[in-house]
Amino acid sequence: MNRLPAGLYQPGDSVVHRLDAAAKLLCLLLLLAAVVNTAAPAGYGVWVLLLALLIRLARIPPRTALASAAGLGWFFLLILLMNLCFYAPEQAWVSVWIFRPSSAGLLQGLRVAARVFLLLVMSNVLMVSTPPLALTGAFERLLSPLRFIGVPTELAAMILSVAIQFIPTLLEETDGIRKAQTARGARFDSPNLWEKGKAVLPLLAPVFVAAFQRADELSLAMEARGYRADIRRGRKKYPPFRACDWLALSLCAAAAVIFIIIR
Amino acid sequence: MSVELRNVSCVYAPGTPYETRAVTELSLTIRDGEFAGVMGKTGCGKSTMIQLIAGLMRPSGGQILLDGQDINGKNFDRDGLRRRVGVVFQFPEIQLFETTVKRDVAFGLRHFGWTEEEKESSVREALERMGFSYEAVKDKSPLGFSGGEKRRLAVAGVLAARPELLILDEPLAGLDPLGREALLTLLGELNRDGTTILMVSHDADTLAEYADRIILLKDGRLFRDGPAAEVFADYDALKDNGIGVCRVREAAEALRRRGWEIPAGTVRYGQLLDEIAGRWRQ
Amino acid sequence: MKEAVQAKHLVHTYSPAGNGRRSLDDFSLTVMGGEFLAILGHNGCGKTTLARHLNALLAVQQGELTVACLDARNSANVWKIRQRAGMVFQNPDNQFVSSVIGEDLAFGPRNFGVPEQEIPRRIQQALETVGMSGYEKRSTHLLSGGQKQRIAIAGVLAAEPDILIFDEVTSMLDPEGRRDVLGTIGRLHARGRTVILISHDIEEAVGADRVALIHDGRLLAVGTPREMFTDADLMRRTGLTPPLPVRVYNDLRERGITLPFCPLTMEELEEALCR
Amino acid sequence: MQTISTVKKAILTAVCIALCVVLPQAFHAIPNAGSIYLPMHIPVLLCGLICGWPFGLLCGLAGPLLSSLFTGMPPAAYLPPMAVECAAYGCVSGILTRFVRTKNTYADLYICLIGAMLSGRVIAGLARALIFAGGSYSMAAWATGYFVTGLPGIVIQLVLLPVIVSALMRAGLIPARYPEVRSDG
Repeated sequence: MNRLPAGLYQPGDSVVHRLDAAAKLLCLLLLLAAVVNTAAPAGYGVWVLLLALLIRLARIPPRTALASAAGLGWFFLLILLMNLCFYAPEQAWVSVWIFRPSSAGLLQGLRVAARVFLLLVMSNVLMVSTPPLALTGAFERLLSPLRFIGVPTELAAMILSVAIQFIPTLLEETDGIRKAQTARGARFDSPNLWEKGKAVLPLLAPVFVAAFQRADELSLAMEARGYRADIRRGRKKYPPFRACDWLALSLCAAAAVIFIIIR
Repeated sequence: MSVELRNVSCVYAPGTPYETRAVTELSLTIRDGEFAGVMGKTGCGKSTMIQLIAGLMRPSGGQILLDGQDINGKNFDRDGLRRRVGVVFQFPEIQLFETTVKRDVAFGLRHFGWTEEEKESSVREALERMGFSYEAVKDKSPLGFSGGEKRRLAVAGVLAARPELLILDEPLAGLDPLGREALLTLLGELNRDGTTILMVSHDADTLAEYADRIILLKDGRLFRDGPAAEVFADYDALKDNGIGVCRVREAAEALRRRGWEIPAGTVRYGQLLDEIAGRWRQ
Repeated sequence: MKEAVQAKHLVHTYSPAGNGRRSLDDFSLTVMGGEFLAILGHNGCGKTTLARHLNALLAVQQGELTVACLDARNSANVWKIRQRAGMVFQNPDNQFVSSVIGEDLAFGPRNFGVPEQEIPRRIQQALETVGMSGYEKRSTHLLSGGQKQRIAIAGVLAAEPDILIFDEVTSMLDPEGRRDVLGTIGRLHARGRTVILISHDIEEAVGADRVALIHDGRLLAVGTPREMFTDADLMRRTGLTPPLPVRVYNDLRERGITLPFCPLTMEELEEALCR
Repeated sequence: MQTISTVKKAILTAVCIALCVVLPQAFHAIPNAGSIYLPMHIPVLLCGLICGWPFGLLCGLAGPLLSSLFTGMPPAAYLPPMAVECAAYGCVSGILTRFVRTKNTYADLYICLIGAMLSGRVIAGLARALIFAGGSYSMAAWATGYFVTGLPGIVIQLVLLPVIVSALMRAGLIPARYPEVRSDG
């Protein structure tokens, strides 16, 4: 049971699966920029087609790809209503208390909802086609230039790597503590708000104490292995982008440029 | 308290790629007042079995009966189960969290409807059983003690409820010889006073010495079940199936190979010594 | 052969005022290069405090200590000492910095400034030594306890230390894991490494060159396993249970049977009884 | 006062980030607990309090991110506002803990926590309003709404965090904030 959770990732062997995670993340950012800058309704039609193509390429079942957006129906409704009622108060049809619905608002609401939908499905395709570990690595890689403005990116990367390494251990340990306290008669729920807080203490306090103990031991082990926060260590080498990564990047960049110019 | 497993199966994460059968069609009975040792390789289903008996997990099939009552049945008293069955998990010291030893040891007693005096006397008894002076430790923080002491405090927290069935998962791991000795003596005493004990351990010598019987699991199924003398009789065949080193048995076996007539069921140290002394005098 | 470790009159206390209980008290010990020394004592006797001195994780408060001919009192030597004397800890889950084995093994060499192109060779060699070649790309959390501990050993080996300190490395493992790890330690000693094994399990020390017994922060005695384990009085004072053959010898003597010699191993017990 | 070394702060931050992934999963097993307890906030606040603002900030950003990547919760749509909110908690609690010194550990704790939780909720409300409401004057409404619905969570966290901090101090895992005046010498 001591397993690192895989999030939404589903193993596969498609072109999209095989792209470098950092390249994929960059592609996503480019596509997001393009989507946000799309104004014409026809543009959104094009996007839906492109998205269908992408899902096809990634060989992800459409149901999986759309799953993240499907559960958010009420959320889209909310976006629509908010924009409908508040976006353009000066062109309102009627005015009820603070609500001032307008057709410009309706259009804007549809636009925002479409954007959010596209963003969600696109990021979902990324998460379904890339292992979480590779994605974390991609974040590290893309953020590593921040070291030039004095951000300790290597330290941050080390912290992330240690954090991931601890996830399965702590998951198992937390589950063990929950069971141990249940066996001792702990009940983690209570109707009263103040008591509710205290009810989870038998779980939370030991989890933190155990986790901090582990941190203590690991930091000692790291020092024993020669770690020093104050010196530069050899930097992690990332594999260079391959031809297909560059191709994907240039396609996305082209899309971004086109959509931003045409709007 | 008697325990009966009837055809119990347990599957983790059913229907996912990670589906694992932890326990398969397990049937066994532990009699009231018995001291049973549970052995098996890591991942053989020992932990799942004790969690099922303690009612911390639901089986996917079969029944678990405590004193003849199905613990997953509709009318079963779950709160009573928590009181009557005590579980000492592996490295139980991490479960300590209260501000004082007294509060921590009394934690399990909150829902029993006991009076303050009853609680206090139970806490006092549990702490003294574990070798602490009640007055000296009751107001201290349980988190400030040393590793071995914390282990004893955690066990006291389980004993305070006066369980009829005590389940222990590797209670000796990490203890030094003095700590082991003290804990084992206590378990022996509790067992004599009528507590049924179910102890998971890799330590074959210890279980041979203390347990009335050994339950050996393999791949989630019952593999061997009987007194240590019987189960360890085909020691060499079992070595790769999760029986740890039993030195007494190894010594006896070595002497048998040399032509000594020592019974194959020699698994306790005293037994071995008697046999050797007996043979030597001849 | 040169001394790997030389401790003279070490004193250490954890309370800041320096007046608390002494975890190490006038502790002197010499470990020769290439030796397999086992340090035994019950929990809280000062074993771990000693181990942390040997790796410069604790600074010398009083007394002298040289590790691999480096003076531990000189703070400039701290990093050199850590490179020469590697340490493996008790809990296999609290020693990894990455969930990818290869990344974790590269940690030590990178810290010690080993050139990047040299690191893959070191990783290969370390994995080969612990018998886990081909595990670079695997994930740490899918390993068994014994395998984790062997990877932890490989992580220390990748820095190529001369002295290896094992602080209760088997106490959280199952019998199988324990056997694997002890086998690995034995192999490392056979290949010429200085091994310092800290434990409270006497059976692990039977194969050592020498055994040091610690009690209340003091060195009680040091000598061959035979000298130490057959001394009933010494065993009682340290709170340790002697190995089974020695117990048999002692208990038979109490029953009026004296074996020709005191056996230490199972083979010797057979020998002593079947003469 | 003892201080914590950078290495140890880094690793404490790492476990706090890991707990941001683990705790919501654990609370999942307790019926309808996740939405009330907001379990991800606890390690972030703690990280800020113990390790200071840069580490708290990292924990607040990385915790929700890793949780989203490894467990799918929060879903991508909620990740940006949640990361902003948690980053604010970690950062503000870290800054406050440096400047608030009342000579009483618990008074300090409560001030830092309340300060961090209030500002975090306001910032999160603003972030959501900015992202989703297209920047109209409904922003204030969003922010207040978010703030009010978060109140029970604030109460619960005020109960939990001081106890956890005190447990960590008693276990000797983090240094006491003020040198203890011991009566027993």
